[in-house]
Amino acid sequence: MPSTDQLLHGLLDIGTGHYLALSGVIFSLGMLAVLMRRNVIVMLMGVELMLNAVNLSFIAFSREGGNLSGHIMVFFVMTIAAAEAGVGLALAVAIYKKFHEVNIRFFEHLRG
Amino acid sequence: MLWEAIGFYSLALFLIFFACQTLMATNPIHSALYLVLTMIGLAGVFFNLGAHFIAGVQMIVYAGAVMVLFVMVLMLFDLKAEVRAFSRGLISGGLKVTAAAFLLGITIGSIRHSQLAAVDQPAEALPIRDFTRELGVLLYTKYLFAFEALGVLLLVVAVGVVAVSRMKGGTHAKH
Amino acid sequence: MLLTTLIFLPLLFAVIVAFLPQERLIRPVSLGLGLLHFALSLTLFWQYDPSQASLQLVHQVDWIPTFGISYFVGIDGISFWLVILSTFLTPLVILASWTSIAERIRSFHVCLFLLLSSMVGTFLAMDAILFYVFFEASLIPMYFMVGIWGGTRRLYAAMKFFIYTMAGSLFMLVAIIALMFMTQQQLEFSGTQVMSASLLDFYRLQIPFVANDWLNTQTLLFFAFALAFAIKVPMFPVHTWLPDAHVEAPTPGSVILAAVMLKMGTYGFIRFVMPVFPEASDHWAWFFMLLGVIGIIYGALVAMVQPDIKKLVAYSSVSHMGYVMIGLFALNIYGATGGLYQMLNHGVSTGALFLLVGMIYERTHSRQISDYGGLAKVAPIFTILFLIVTFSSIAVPLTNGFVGEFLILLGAYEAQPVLAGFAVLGVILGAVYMLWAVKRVFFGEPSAMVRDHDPEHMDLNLREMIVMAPLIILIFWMGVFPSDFLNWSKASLDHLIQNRSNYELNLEE
Amino acid sequence: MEIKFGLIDFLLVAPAVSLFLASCIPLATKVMRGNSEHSSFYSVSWGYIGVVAAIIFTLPTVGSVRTAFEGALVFDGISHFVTLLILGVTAVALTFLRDSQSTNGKLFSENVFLILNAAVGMLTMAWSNDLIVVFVGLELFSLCLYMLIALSLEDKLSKEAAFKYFILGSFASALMLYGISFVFGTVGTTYLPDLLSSSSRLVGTNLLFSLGFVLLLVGLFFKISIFPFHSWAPDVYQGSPTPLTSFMATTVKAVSFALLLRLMTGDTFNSERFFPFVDTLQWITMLTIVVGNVGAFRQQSLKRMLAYSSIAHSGYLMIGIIAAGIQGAGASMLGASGVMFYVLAYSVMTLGAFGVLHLLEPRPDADLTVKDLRGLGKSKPLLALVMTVLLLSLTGIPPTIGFFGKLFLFSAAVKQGLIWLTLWGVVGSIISVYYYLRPIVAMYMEDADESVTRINLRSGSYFTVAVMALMVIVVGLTANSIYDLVLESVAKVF
Amino acid sequence: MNHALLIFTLLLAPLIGFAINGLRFRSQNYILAGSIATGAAAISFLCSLLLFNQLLGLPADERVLATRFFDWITVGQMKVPFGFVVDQISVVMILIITGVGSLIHLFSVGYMSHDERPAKYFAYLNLFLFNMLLLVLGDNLLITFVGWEGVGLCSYLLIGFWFSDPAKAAAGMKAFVTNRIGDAGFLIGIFILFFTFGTVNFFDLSAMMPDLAETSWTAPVTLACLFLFVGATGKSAQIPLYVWLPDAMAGPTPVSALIHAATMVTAGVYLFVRMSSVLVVAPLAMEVIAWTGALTALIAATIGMTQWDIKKVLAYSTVSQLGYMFLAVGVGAFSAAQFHLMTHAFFKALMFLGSGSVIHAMHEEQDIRKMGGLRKYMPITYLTFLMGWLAIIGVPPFAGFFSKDEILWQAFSSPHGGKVLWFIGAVTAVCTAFYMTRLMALTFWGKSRFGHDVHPHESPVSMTAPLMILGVLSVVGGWIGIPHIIGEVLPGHPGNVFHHWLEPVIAKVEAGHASAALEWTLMGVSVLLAAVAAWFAYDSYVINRERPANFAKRIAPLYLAVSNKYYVDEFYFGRIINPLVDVAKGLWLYIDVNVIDRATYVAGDLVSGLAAFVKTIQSGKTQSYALYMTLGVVVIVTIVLLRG
Repeated sequence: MPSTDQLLHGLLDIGTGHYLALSGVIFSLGMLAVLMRRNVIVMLMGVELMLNAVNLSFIAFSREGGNLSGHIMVFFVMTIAAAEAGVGLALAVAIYKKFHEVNIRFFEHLRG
Repeated sequence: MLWEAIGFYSLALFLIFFACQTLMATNPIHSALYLVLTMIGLAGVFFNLGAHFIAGVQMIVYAGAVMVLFVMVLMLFDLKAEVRAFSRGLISGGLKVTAAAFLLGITIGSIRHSQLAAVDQPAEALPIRDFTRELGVLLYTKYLFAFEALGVLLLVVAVGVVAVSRMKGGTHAKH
Repeated sequence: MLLTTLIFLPLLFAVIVAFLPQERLIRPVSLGLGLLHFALSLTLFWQYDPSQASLQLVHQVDWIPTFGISYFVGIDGISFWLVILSTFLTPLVILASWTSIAERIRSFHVCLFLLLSSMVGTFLAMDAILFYVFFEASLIPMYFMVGIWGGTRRLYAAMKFFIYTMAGSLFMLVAIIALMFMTQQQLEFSGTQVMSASLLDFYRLQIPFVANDWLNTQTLLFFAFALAFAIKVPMFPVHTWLPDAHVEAPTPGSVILAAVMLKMGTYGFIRFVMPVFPEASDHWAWFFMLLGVIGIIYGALVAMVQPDIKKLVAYSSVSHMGYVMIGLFALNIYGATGGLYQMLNHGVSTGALFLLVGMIYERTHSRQISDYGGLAKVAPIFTILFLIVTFSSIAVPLTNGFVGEFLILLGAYEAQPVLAGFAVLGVILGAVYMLWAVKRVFFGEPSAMVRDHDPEHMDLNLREMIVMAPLIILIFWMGVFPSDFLNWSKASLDHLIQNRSNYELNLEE
Repeated sequence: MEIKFGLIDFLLVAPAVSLFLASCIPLATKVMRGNSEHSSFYSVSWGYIGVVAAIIFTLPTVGSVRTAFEGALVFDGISHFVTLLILGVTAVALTFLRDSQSTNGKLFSENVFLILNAAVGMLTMAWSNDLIVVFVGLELFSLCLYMLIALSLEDKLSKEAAFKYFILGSFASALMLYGISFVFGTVGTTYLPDLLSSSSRLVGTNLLFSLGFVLLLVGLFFKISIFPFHSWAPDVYQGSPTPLTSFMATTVKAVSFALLLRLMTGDTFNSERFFPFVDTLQWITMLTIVVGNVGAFRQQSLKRMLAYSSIAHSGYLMIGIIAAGIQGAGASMLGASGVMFYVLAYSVMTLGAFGVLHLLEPRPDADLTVKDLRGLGKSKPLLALVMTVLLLSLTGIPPTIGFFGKLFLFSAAVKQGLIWLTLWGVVGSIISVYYYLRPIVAMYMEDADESVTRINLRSGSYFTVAVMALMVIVVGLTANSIYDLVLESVAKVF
Repeated sequence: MNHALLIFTLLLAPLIGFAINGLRFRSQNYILAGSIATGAAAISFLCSLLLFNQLLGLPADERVLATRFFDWITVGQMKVPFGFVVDQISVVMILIITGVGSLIHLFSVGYMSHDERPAKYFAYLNLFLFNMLLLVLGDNLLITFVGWEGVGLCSYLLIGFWFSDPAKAAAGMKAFVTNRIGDAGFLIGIFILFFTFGTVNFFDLSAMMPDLAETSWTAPVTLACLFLFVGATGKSAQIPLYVWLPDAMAGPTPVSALIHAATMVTAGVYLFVRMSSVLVVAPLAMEVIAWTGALTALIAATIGMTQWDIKKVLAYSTVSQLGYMFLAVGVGAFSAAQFHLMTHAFFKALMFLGSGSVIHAMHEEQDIRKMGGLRKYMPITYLTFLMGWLAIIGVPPFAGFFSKDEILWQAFSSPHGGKVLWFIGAVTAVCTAFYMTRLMALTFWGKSRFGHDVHPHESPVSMTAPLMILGVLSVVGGWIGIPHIIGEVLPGHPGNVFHHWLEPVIAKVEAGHASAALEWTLMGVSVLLAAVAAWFAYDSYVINRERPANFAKRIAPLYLAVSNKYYVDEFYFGRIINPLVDVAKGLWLYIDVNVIDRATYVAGDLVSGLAAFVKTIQSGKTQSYALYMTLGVVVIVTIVLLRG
């Protein structure tokens, strides 16, 4: 059983772990957005949120390890995330044109 | 130490709050705006972590370009606040939340119990290094091909997105 | 090379038939090609030396050397007659299907030649994987034969046939692979070879065996093989695909299926199971004999009450193949010889029965026994031939059936007297169901259906008599001079039985 | 700053470059012609030229092991094999694309552009020796595929499929990326050889690494549709235009399995701490086989049936992956070469089968059912024969390539003692007999409605599927030569 | 002439006859067909005579003419040649078979003159001869078995010769199947002997028999003999397998004469005479045989007393007489059995042919209640039938007297026999005398009871000639086996020629020690009883014609039981065959369809059900899919992290 002092110290001494935890929380929230929101655009935002969380994790690790690969990765991820957003929105536009609907529950024709 | 802690926690709270708002807001436009705020917050965190270049890119690409895109599309759809913004079903909803929470718990647990990558040099030495320059060198040497591929990707996305958006419809559409 | 030619020539035939310009040429050309192939197979009588127990006329070419898989064919006394049987029946079947197969003639003959190739290949392959390839490949043409030219429930029957057989053989494939790796562990090879799928090498394996334990290597592998072959044979209780397949198959299909394809199962037992797993075969022989006896009695009883004559013959196959199984698992020379002989007998007599049933079906379009009656009056030649075949089927002495059944029961008695006692009941029941059917179909006053048909055309025509003639001759020849046939297999069988625990098959010098 | 690469590195990546350049030409032409589509033959010809050029650039390097760009890319046996496979499949897919009603429209040059660039992405992933490059390649081809699906002339289902695929794919990418971040964070590098060399040490001690590694694999499992990450596959395969289905069902799996194999080259699985994961892998493999086969069991839609069956085939391939992952030297080589060979076999069979389907589709929105094949044996005997051969090969009946593929896979598994898993593979195969035979039944044994007969078969695709069927048998019979090549190429990696 | 060639010709002649007639089976030329067949039989008879002559020329101990044509089955120790042997036993048999056979062939020419398919008939008849010759000439059990089954087959074909009548076809089938049951036992007998002694050759077996008799029921020889006896009960119509023989009367009458009286049904007796040296090692088996024989004799005789069908009476009589023979075998009186076999062949063939002649004359009428007084119309038939009658009821000096009396005496005196066996035999003799006299009375004596449209007439010469020959044989046939005590008092002291002839080849059973006086007494008693019974029957059926009916009424239950053959057929059908058919149907419908196929379907349904489930979870909902993925990750990660 850690003492109150230790606990406090752990809370206050901000290390990579804290950032990772933060990234984990954001990742989970993004995941929940994908899992629970019905609006496809918001789902897309969830994905973006997840990718951002990942970026945070990369940067944190990168700082911890003094390694630049993490930054490269983040750079790539950002670009790709942007591209993904573009594609996602284009698809959203495309389906909106066909279905006049952006609620994911309307796209359940393929099943079984 | 205390100041660092205060900075971190305030940023963290900011981030988590707006991430939650993104998730919870029933109006997609609101969601998008909360997302912008989250991303700006994240840029702050990046800055805090010494990744200044990345923080800048984050501001420009995400908070700028991507979010504009989102908002524009949303405007295009002309959506109002949704009545059924969330998937229904107690069991599946509970399952989803539990699963996400569980994953989070496991992740944090593993973080607490894990050794991170061996530290070559002290963390304090890091900010001195010229990240941006090293990043550029790496991009144009080791990751040159990946970088070019990224360029292809962007071109592809550009072409593809235009094509997809231009689609009028299937064979039944008039030519 | 002769064996290779025998295997692959039918493929060439299939191509020839597929590209024949005129449809009316297909039948005569196929018949000619079939006869040519049969004639070629007869040269085996000159090429094969029956005094040697060795593997002869071997042709071996590396195929997948990494796994030690080779194209390896050879012939010995065990496969000798089965090959001849396959090549012998094919022209007969072509002739028999002259009028009964009316549509898609070209595809039919192509199927037939593909089937011939895979059957001959199965019996000649001495490499386990090669064997498996032919064993499985034979399913496809037969599947089409049942499915396309079959009766009303042909789809069901074809599917059942395919899935049943495939289900068994896939487990065998896993077992074969396991054996291949066992050769890698146990045997030394020359050159770069590290393992082998050759049967000759499988024979040399010492597979760990524990008598009173289920989960030991040899027992498991043994059962993997046994399941595949038992389904093919088919043994009780995995026999139910057979009646359906037989009933729905067109006559040529039934004939080939009964006469040759069922033999693949029993052949597998004698070629693989008994010599490769000697201890397990010894230990479980009683079990397979028991199943065989159940099959004999069960098949006979169920055959007895069948309303459909083709189904009756099909169940009689279950019964007869039960004899073969108890013969083989008697694991002595009488049983083995009898088993092998009974395979041929069953091929000849059940094949003939199916042909006859097909011939009459072609006229009346009924297979219900109750529709018949008094056929002897309008179709005497048919009746006589049917009776002869019936006597062969119920093993009346001086027909082929007797020699086989006698030797099998003799062997079985030596191994398991009590089971043999029960097996003998099959002799009685066999007579009951066949003769009862004969009585209902042929005797009595002609039934309404029989009377409805033109008596001029009820009896067999010349073509059909030509089809039957060789079979009838064989029935008596094999019954009176069995030595003419057994001498070709004697050396190999003796060798197998005497050295089963450490069986080795040498190549011909 | 020292530049550690030279012209040779550019020559090595020339296949990708040539594909990219070739892909741009039709599009550029289109732009210059005032946004009007040139003839489809023109577009597709540039595609062929790109593919041929890529093959020409690849062939000289075959047989050697090189790295490029300071080790970020690797050109070894696996890469070469997959490269050639992808290029071949791309050529075939181009043919299908041109002949298909659902892709050959006003946006055909975009289609060609995207599919060629998807191939570029796959090549990138196939060559990658660094997780960063892996991710870029993966996203490149994924994004191309999302858009290609959406570009279908079919109205609704293709859009739905594209969007589903997109959402789930992004979700999986994010998970994978998260995993990569953990792996990176614990190992300190994204360079695969370094990563793998320390992985067996780390899985024993470092939870975060295990978590990351698992998430990384999950990302790949999604691509190869392993249970429970398979659900997208039937929906997306069904909704996509058939030529595209054939393309993505084969190439995506090929590169993903290649990467999986790369991840297996370390001795990660030999760490005792990872045994539960190996067990879990076996379970999900078993479930994949079962779900794939069982799901296909009652499908009426042929595409959907093939989609489920492709899930099952992924399961069979996973057997090989596991066999490659556990224990050392010779044995895992069998597994790896088994996987490679089966990938080839699977690609040929699947391409052919989808190709036949797309030939038969009368309209872009046609969803062929088993019933639609009725009477094909009479009306189109050659096509029916082709389909039969392909289906039998998928079933694994000798002497087709499908059989030998399974033989090699099962051999590797048995060698590694994965008997239980092998038996599940067998059970799956038995179930598969039923649904693979149903189309054959329909073609030969049931009578036609009139529908199928009116289709005019496009000669290019017709010829191609016939070649596929021929390959199924010829490559099957000469399996040893191909297998030896595969074994040789794998031997240098394992 | 070389004996091998003779044996060859002997066997081949009927086979060729069969082949010729078989190939021209459609021919209706009964004279040609009959000539060929009869000629073949006659050639065989000639050969038999020549062989007999050759045997006579050999010393008593070496009277064996053996030959081997070719090896039939040669597997392991089992070496079975087509080997034939003519010795004292088989020569008697072949003489009977070919001799009586020739006569019956001759008789058939006339009898079958109106039939549609005479060629087929004669072909079958020749085939039967061939098989019967195989049976008796074979030098080993297996060749005998070949003939054994072969004759059964011919019996099947001939019984069902008029197959249009379902009952006749059924009778043929019944005969074959019943025989098969016996054959199955026969086979097991062969197996036991083979695996005990390593041979199936009769002579080798005899040579290898142990000196001491076996005392255990499960000892190999005893067991083998019992199983062989099962075979014999089938072929020779003993309890419990006798039921086919009465039904076998469905065949043409000459067939009944040849197969079901003279030759085939005696095969069992022949077998045990042939194997006497084996049988004596198994006294327990002998006991079983003796009792079975005695009981069969009695029961068949009682049934015979109540039958109205002329052929059925003769059939039961045959069963009864066969019982005598087995009684003889069982008490070790092998030569007596063989002797009775021969005399029975003469008089029973005679009676059957006679009945055939009657039936022929009566236009296929077989019911003796519709006959009577035929003496006037058919004098030759009557006279010859009379001879047979006298012979069978054992009136001295007719053939039956000598043979039957010897059996009775042996049954009484042999160490294997006893008073009870003798008593049963004697009662049977009484019954025999009764029903045979009854038959005579109803058929030939008294007033005619047939309709006016029936005009009985004497049969042609081709039919009466055989009758006459057999009639003579029925009288003199017994003179070669005159018992010792009678021979002593006769002029010239004729010895028991038959016994001496067989003596070298049959096992010697210790003779009973009883005084000649006792033998005389017993002989007298049995003759007297027979005479009384005969008179009583005559009285009942010719003079006091109401008495039988009244008597039958008085013992109605018993009478009903007897006249319905003790309901044995009903028992067999109701308790064995029908239940078996029901069981078979049950097996088919329940095991095959409901268990095995059901199991297959259940497997299919299982997959199908799973498929439905997979389709359900494949709901099309993107977020569900994402959830599956998440759950998958959670589960895998949990396992890896928590268990690892």
